[in-house]
Amino acid sequence: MLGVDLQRWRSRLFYGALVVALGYLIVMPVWRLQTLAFENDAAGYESQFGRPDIGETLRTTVGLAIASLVIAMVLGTLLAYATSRLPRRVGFLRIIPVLPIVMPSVANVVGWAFLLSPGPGYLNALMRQLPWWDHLDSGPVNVYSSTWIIIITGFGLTSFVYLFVSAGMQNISSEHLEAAQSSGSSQLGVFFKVVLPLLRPSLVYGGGVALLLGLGQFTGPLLLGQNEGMKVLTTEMYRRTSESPVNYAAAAAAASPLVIVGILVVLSQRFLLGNQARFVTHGGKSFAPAGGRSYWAAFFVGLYGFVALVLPLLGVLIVSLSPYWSENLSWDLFTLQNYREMVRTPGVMESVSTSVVTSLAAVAICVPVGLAVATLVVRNRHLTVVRTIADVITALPLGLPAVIFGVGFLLTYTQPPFILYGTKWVIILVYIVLMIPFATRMQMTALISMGNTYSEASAVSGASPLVTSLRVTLPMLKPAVLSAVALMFILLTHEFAASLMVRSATTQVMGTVLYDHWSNGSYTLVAAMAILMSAVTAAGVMVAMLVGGRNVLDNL
Amino acid sequence: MMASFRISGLSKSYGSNVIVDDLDLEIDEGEFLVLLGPSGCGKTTTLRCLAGLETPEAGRIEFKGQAVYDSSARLNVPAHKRSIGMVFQSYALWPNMTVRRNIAYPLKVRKMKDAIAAGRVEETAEMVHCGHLLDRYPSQLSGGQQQRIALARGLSARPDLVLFDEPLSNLDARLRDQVRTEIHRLHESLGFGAVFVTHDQSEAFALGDKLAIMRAGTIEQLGTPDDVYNNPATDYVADFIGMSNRLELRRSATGWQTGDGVDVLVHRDLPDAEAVVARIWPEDVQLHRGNEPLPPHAVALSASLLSSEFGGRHYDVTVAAGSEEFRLRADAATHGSWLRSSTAGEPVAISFRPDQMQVYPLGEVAVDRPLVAAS
Amino acid sequence: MMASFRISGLSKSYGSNVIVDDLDLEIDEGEFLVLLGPSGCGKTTTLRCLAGLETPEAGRIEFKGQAVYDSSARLNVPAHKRSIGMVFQSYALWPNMTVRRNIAYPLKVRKMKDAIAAGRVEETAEMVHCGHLLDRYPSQLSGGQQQRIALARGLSARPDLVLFDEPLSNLDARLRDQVRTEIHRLHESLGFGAVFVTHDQSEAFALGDKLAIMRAGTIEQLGTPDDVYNNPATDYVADFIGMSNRLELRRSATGWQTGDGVDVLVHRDLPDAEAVVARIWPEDVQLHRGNEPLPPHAVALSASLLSSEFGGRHYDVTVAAGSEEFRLRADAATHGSWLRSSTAGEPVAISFRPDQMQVYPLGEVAVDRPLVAAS
Amino acid sequence: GCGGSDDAELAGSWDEILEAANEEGEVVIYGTVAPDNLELLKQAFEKEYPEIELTYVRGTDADILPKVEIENQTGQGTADIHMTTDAGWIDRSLDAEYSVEVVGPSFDEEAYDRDASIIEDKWFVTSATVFGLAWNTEKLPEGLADPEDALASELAGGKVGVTNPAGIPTYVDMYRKIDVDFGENYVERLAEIQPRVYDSAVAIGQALASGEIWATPMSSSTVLTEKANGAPVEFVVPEKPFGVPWYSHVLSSSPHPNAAQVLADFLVTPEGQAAISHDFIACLPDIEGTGLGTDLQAQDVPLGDADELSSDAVQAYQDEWEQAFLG
Ligand SMILES: Nc1ncnc2c1ncn2[C@@H]1O[C@H](COP(=O)(O)OP(=O)(O)OP(=O)(O)O)[C@@H](O)[C@H]1O
Ligand SMILES: Nc1ncnc2c1ncn2[C@@H]1O[C@H](COP(=O)(O)OP(=O)(O)OP(=O)(O)O)[C@@H](O)[C@H]1O
Ligand SMILES: [Mg+2]
Ligand SMILES: [Mg+2]
Repeated sequence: MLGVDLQRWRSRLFYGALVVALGYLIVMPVWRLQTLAFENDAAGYESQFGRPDIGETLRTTVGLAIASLVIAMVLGTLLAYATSRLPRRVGFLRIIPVLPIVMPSVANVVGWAFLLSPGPGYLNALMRQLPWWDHLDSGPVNVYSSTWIIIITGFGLTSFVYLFVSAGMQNISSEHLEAAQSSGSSQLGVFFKVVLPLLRPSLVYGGGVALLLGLGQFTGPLLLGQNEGMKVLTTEMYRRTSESPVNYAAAAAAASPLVIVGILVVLSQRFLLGNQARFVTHGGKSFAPAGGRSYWAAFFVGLYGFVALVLPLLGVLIVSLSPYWSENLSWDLFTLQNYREMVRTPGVMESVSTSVVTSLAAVAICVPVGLAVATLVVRNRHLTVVRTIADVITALPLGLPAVIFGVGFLLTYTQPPFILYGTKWVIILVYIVLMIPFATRMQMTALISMGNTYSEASAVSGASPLVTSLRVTLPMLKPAVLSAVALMFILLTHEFAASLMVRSATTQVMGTVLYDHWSNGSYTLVAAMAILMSAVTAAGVMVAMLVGGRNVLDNL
Repeated sequence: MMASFRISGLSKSYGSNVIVDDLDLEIDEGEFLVLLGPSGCGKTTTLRCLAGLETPEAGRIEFKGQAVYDSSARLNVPAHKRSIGMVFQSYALWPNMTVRRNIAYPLKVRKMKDAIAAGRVEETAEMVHCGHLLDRYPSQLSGGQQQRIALARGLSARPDLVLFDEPLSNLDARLRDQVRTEIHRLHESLGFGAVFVTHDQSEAFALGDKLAIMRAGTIEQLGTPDDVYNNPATDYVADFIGMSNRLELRRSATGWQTGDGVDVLVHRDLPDAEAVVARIWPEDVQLHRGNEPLPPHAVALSASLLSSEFGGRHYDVTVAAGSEEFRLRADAATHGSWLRSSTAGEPVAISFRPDQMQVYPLGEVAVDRPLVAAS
Repeated sequence: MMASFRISGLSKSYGSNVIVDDLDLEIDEGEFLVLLGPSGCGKTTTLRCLAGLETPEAGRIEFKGQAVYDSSARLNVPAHKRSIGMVFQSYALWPNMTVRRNIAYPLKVRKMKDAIAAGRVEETAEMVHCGHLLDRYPSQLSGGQQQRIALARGLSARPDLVLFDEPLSNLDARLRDQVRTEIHRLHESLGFGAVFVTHDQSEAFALGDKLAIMRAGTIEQLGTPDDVYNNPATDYVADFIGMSNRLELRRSATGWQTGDGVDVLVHRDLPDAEAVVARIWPEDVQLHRGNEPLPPHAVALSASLLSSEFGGRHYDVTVAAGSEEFRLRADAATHGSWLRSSTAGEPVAISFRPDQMQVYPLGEVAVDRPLVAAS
Repeated sequence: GCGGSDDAELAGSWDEILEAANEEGEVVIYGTVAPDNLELLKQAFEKEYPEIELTYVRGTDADILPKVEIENQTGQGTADIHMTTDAGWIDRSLDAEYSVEVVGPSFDEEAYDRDASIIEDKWFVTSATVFGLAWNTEKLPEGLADPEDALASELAGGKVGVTNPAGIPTYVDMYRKIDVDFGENYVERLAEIQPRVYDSAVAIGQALASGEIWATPMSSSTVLTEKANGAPVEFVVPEKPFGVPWYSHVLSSSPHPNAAQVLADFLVTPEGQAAISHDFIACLPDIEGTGLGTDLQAQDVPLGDADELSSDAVQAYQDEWEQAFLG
C-alpha cells in the first residue's frame, strides 16, 4: 500500500542527501571567502577595489579574455571543420587538436618563452638569421607583449572550444549539408550559411566555457606579463595571497567579479540550452561534410599540431636537456643532468605518486557522483527543485577559477567541523569539486543521447532500478565514462592553482613541485618536470585508450 | 472467457493536457488486441501505463484479477514486478551484450535459472529463426534481425502480457511483412495476451483478434477486424481505417441527393438529420470509361480522371467527382490498357452499390450505431 | 526522345569494395525513373554520383548533352553547379530556418531574385499544400509536413533533375500514400526528370515511368512497371518485386515435375536445363478447401494451412505445400467465413495456371529472356 | 597554541635530549633558503646524527608562513624548525607563542655571539644572503665593477633586469636601501633606462644565463649555481651590499621537540653552516665555501624594520614603484 510513497521518499531522500553534500563541498568554500571579504566593513573589498589601478586591471582581464576567446573560437571551429574533412588515410590526425591539453599550461607558456623570448628565444634567434631581420639583436617577436600573451592564451583555449564544437558537429547530419550543396551552395556557402548557424548552441556553450577559462587565465599573464606590468584579476588574487602578511580578504574580493560572471554564464547557458530543439538535426548519418575530403584540412590540422604542440614541447625539451637556458644550442651541451637531479630531489617521485593517487581517487568518486547527479537531472523530472539545484551547483565550479576553491578550501578545512589540513583528503576534495562539472556534464550528455528506452527495456524485463543501472546503464555509458576519466585525469595531474593552496608541505603534487622549481629553482628543472608531467599524463591517457579503445579522446 | 487484463477509468495528463481520458479496456487471456489511432492520440501513453513505466492519475489496472495500479488504494506495482514483455519501435537491444545475453536477460533478472538451463534462450531464438545469430552483437545484425531478437527478448520469460509499440514501423516494406507474419505465428503458438500499438491499418487488420480505435485518449470503437472493417462506428473511424471516399448528402424532396443533384438511395432511417456523410471503400467503387453503360441500381457519378498509379494486378486511380475526390482500385486486366494511355482530365464515371455506403450524420460527433438511436 | 541524362560506364568503389560497377542508365526528359534494389546494392551511391556529392572512379555523366563528369577528361562539375534538386529520407530541413527560408534557400544561393519576388516560394509551398506553414520552424511540423516542405525545397528552383533518396520511408502508412500521390501529381504538372530510390516495390510500381532494378552495383532489369511486373527478367528480380512464391521443378521423363512428383506443364523451351525455378504472384494463386473440386488445366498442389491475416476484402494466407511455403490472396467474400474459424494445419489445396508462372534456370545467375537465348 | 602530540615532550638535559631525539628519529625543516643548501644540510645532518632523518620543505614565505600559522592553530604540526627572512612576521610571531626557546650548547659558543644573534631566546640568526651585481660574460665581457655601471646607456632599453617588489617587503626594503647606498637617486635613474621586470630573483638569474638580459644590479648569489653549471655569468658583491638575514626558530607545534632542538643546535655548528650557508653569508667566521668573497658575517646584516614594512607601507611603495618602472 505504501509502496508508491516509500519508493518516492527513498529516492527523494537519497538525492536530497547527495545535493546537500555537494552543496556543502562546493558552496561552503565560496561562502567562507565572501564572509571573509565582507568582514570588518568589507575591508577586503576596500583594499582590492580601492586600488588606483583596479580599472586597468578589470579592463585587461576582460580584454585578454575576449581577445583570446575570439582566437580560440575561430581556431577551434576551423579545426573542428577541418578534422571532419580529413582524408581517410590520415584520419588519425583528428586527435591532434585535443593533444595540447596533455601538456601542462605552465610547460606550454614556458615553452613559448623559450622559443620567442626577444633575446635568446630559439625561434627569434632563427628568424634573426633571415636577411631582413639580421640587423636586430633582439626580437623580432616579443613574447612578453600583450599581443603574444593573448595569442598563447588563445591557443590554450582552442582545445576546449574544439571539444565542444566538434561534438556539436557530430550531431549535424551530413544530409543537412548535402541538401544545401544540391540546392546550389558552394562549400564556403555551406559552411557559413548552414554549418555555423547550426553550431550555434555548441558555439555558445563552448564559448561560455572558454570565456570563463579566459577570465580565469593565470599562467600566461603571470609568467609572461611581468615585463609590461600586466595585471588581471587572477594575478591580483595571487599577489594578495603571496604578499606578507597574506591578505585573503582582498583575494576573495578580487575573485568576486569572476564568481558573478561565472554564475551568470552558467545560468545563461542553462537557459540557452533549454531551447535547443531548434538546433537538433535528427537523421541517421553522422556529420561528413559535403564535397569530399581534403588534404588542405590535413595540412591545417598538421600545422596547428606543429605550432600548438610540437613547437612548445620542443622548446621545453631542449631546455630540459641543457645545463642552463641559452640561445646557443650545441649538441655537446645536451645532458641528462636535469633529469638526474630531478629524480634525486626528494619529493619529486612522491609527488608523482601523490598526484596519481589523489587524481584517481577524485576521479573514482566523481564518476559515480556525476552519474547520480546526471540521472537525477535527466531521469527524475518530478523532483523539480532538487534537480534544478543539483544542476546549477554542479555547473558552478566551471565558472570559478581554481585558485578561489584552493583558498576557500584552505579556510574551510582548517577549522571545525572538518579539520583535514595536511591530509591527502583535502586535495582529493578540491579535485572532486573542480571535476564535478566535467563528470556530470559528460555523463549527462551520454545519458540524454542514450535515451530512456534501454533502461525501460530492462525494467519491463523484470530488472529493478539498481540492477538496471548496474547491468545496462553503466556498461552502456562506458565510453563516455572512460572519456570523462581521461579528461579529468589530464586536468587533475596538471592542476596546481588550487593544489598550491591546500597542499601541506609534505604532501606535494606534480603541479606544485613544478611551481616550486619555477619560483625557487632553475628553468631547466622546470622544463624537466614539465616533461615528466606530460609523460605521466600521456601514460594515463594511454591506459584509458588501452581499456576503452582508440576513440577515448574522440569522445571527449 | 473472463477478461484477463482490465483497465478501468484510466486517466493521465501532462500538465494541463489530458492525454488518456477515463479509458476502459479489457484484454482476454491469449487475446491479441491492436490499438490503432493517429499520432498523438495517446496510444503509447496507454501502453506505458499498462507496463508501469508511467504513473496514471486515476483509474485501476488489473492483471489476472490482481490490481497492479489503483489510484484509490495508492497502489502502483513497478514495471519490473509486472509479468510483461515489451517490444520497442527502436528495438532497444543493448548494444554491449550479445544476442544470447540480450535474450537471456529477462530470465536472469527474474532468476529463472532452470529455464536458462533448459535451453529456453536457444529455443526462443529458434522460434524467431535467429538461432544462428546468438553470438553476434546487435550492431552486426540487420534491422529485421534486430527486431526479431527484440521479439525473442520480449517473449523469453513467457510473460502473461506482451506489449508492442509500433515494432514494425522502422522496417522496410518486405521485412515488415515477414516480421508481421512471425508475430502472428508466435502468438498463435504461445498464446500470450498482447497489446499492439500501430497507426498502420493494414497491420492492425492483419494481426488483431480485436481492434481498439483510439481518438484523443478514449476508445472510439472496439471490435473484431471484420466488424470494424465492415461497420465502422463513426465517420472518424471510417476515415482512419482507410475508407477514404467521402460523399456529403442532403435531404431532398424524395430522399437524399449529392451536392450535384444526383439522387442516392440511403438504406438507413435518419429521421432528424438534414445532411449526412457517406463513406465508401476504394475497393467498392467501380470505374467506367466515358462511353460505357452504367450498372443499374447503383449510385453513379460522372467524374474526371486525376491520376492513376500502377499496382500490379490493379491500378490505384484518383478521380474528381464534383467537388469530391474519390480513390478507387481498378482491375488491371480490365482497365490497364486504356489507363496507361489516358491523361489527366479524361471524363470517366464511377459507381457503387448503395448498400456499400456507411452513412453518418454530418459533423465530427461520435455516434453509436444504429444511427437512429443516435439522433 | 533523346535521353536527357545519361550515365555510362559509371564505377565507384570504397577501398576494395566495388559499389557501383560499370553502370549505364538513361533518363529521358521529364521521365520518372525509379531505382529499386535491396539495401546495400548501391542505389544511394549512384544517386550521389549523379548529384556530384560523390566522385566516381570511372565513367561519364551527361546532363542535357553536356558532360558533368568524365573520368577520361578529368572533368567533375561540383554539386552546386549542377541543376538538381534533392529530397532526403530524413527530410534534412535546416532546423534553424523557417519553412519560408528553407524553401527560398535554393533560389537565394542561385541568385534567382526575380523568382522570389514573383512569389515562387509561396507558389511552391501552395503546390505541396503547405502555404499556411511558411512561418513555422521545422520542429513545429509533423513528419508528413516536413517531407512536403523538403519536396518544395527540392523543387523551388525548378531544377532539371530531382533526386529522391527514399523520401517516404520515414513516414507512416497513411502519410506515405498521401505524399506519394503528391509527388506523382507534381511530376505530372512540372515535368521534371526524376530519379527515385526506394526498396518498396509497391512505391516503385506506383510512381515509376520506368523501373531500374539494381543488384550489386549494376542494373539487372530496366523497363516499364508493367513490363517488370509481368515479365521479371531474372529470378532475382522476380523475388525482389514480390513474386514471392517459388517452386523448384526437375526434368522428368514426360516434361517437368515438382519435388513431390506433380507434373507441371512448362510453356517455355529449356533444352539444356535439368532443373528450373518457377515464380508465381500471390495474387495468381487460388485457394481451395480440402473437399472442393480443383480447376482443370491448372497446376494443383495439396497443402496445409499455416496462417491467415485479415486484409479487408481479402485474406493474406500462408500455406505449406511440400517443402515450400506459398503466400496467396484469398477473396474475403468466398473464403472469409471458413478461414476465420479454421486452425493452422488444416488441409487445403492451391492451384495456378501454368502460364502465370515465370520460369528461370536454377541458380543465382542473371539471364536474358527468352531463356532459350541464355542457355 | 598547543604543543605537539602528548608523548612528545622536551627532555631534561642535553644528553637526554639527544637520546630522545634519536628516539624520535626524524625532524622536519621549512625554509626559504635555496633547495641546494637544504640538500647539503640534510646530508651533513644525517652524517652527524645517522639515527635522525631530516626532511626539508623549500617554499616561499607566501607558501610557508600560512602553513606554519595553520599548523599552530590546528595543533597538527608537521614542521619542527622554520627558517624565514620576513622581519614583520618574526616580529608578530613573538606575541603569538609560535616558538619555544632554544637550548642547544652551540648557541653559547663564543664564535656565534649569542647576544647579537638571538631574539628573545627563540629566533636565532642562521645565515644571510646579499644581493650583488651580475652579468652575462658573453654579452658583457668587461663586466660590472660597481652599481653605477649597470646604468650605462648601452644597457638601456631592456638589457638590465630588475625584480618586481610586488607585495614582498624584502624587495621594498632593498629598493629603499640601494636608493641611498648605490648612489644618489639610484632607483629613479634605474627606472629611466627601462629595465626588464622579473617576478623573482630566480627569474633574473635564468634570464641572465640565457642572455635575455645582460646585467643586473640585484642578483641573488644563486646565479653561482648556474655558473657552476657552465653558464656564462659572473657575480660580485658591491661595496655596500643589501642583504637579508635568515632567522630560525623551533616551533611550539613541533611533533619532534627533541630532534628539533638538535637540528637547531646543528645549524649553528661549523658543519651546519658549511651546508646551509654555502654560497651565502655564514653566521660563524671562516667557514669554507661561504662569504661570497667578502668577510661579512650574517650578524652584520641587519633585519628589516618591522614598522617600515607594514603592509600599508609596502603597498604605498609598490604604487610608487609601478609608477616609475611600468607607468
Ligand atoms: N513526457 C511528456 N510530456 C508532455 N507531453 C507528452 C509527454 N509524452 C507524451 N506527451 C504528449 O502526449 C500526447 C500523446 O502521446 P503518445 O506518445 O501517447 O501518442 P501516440 O498515440 O503514441 O502517438 P504516436 O503515434 O506519434 O507514437 C502527445 O500529444 C504528446 O505530445
Ligand atoms: N562512405 C562509405 N565508405 C565505405 N563504404 C560505404 C560508404 N558508403 C556506402 N558504403 C557501402 O557501399 C554499399 C552501398 O551503399 P549504398 O548506400 O549505395 O546502398 P543503398 O543501395 O543505398 O542501400 P540502402 O537501401 O540501405 O540505403 C554498402 O555496402 C555500404 O556499406
Ligand atoms: Mg507512440
Ligand atoms: Mg541508400
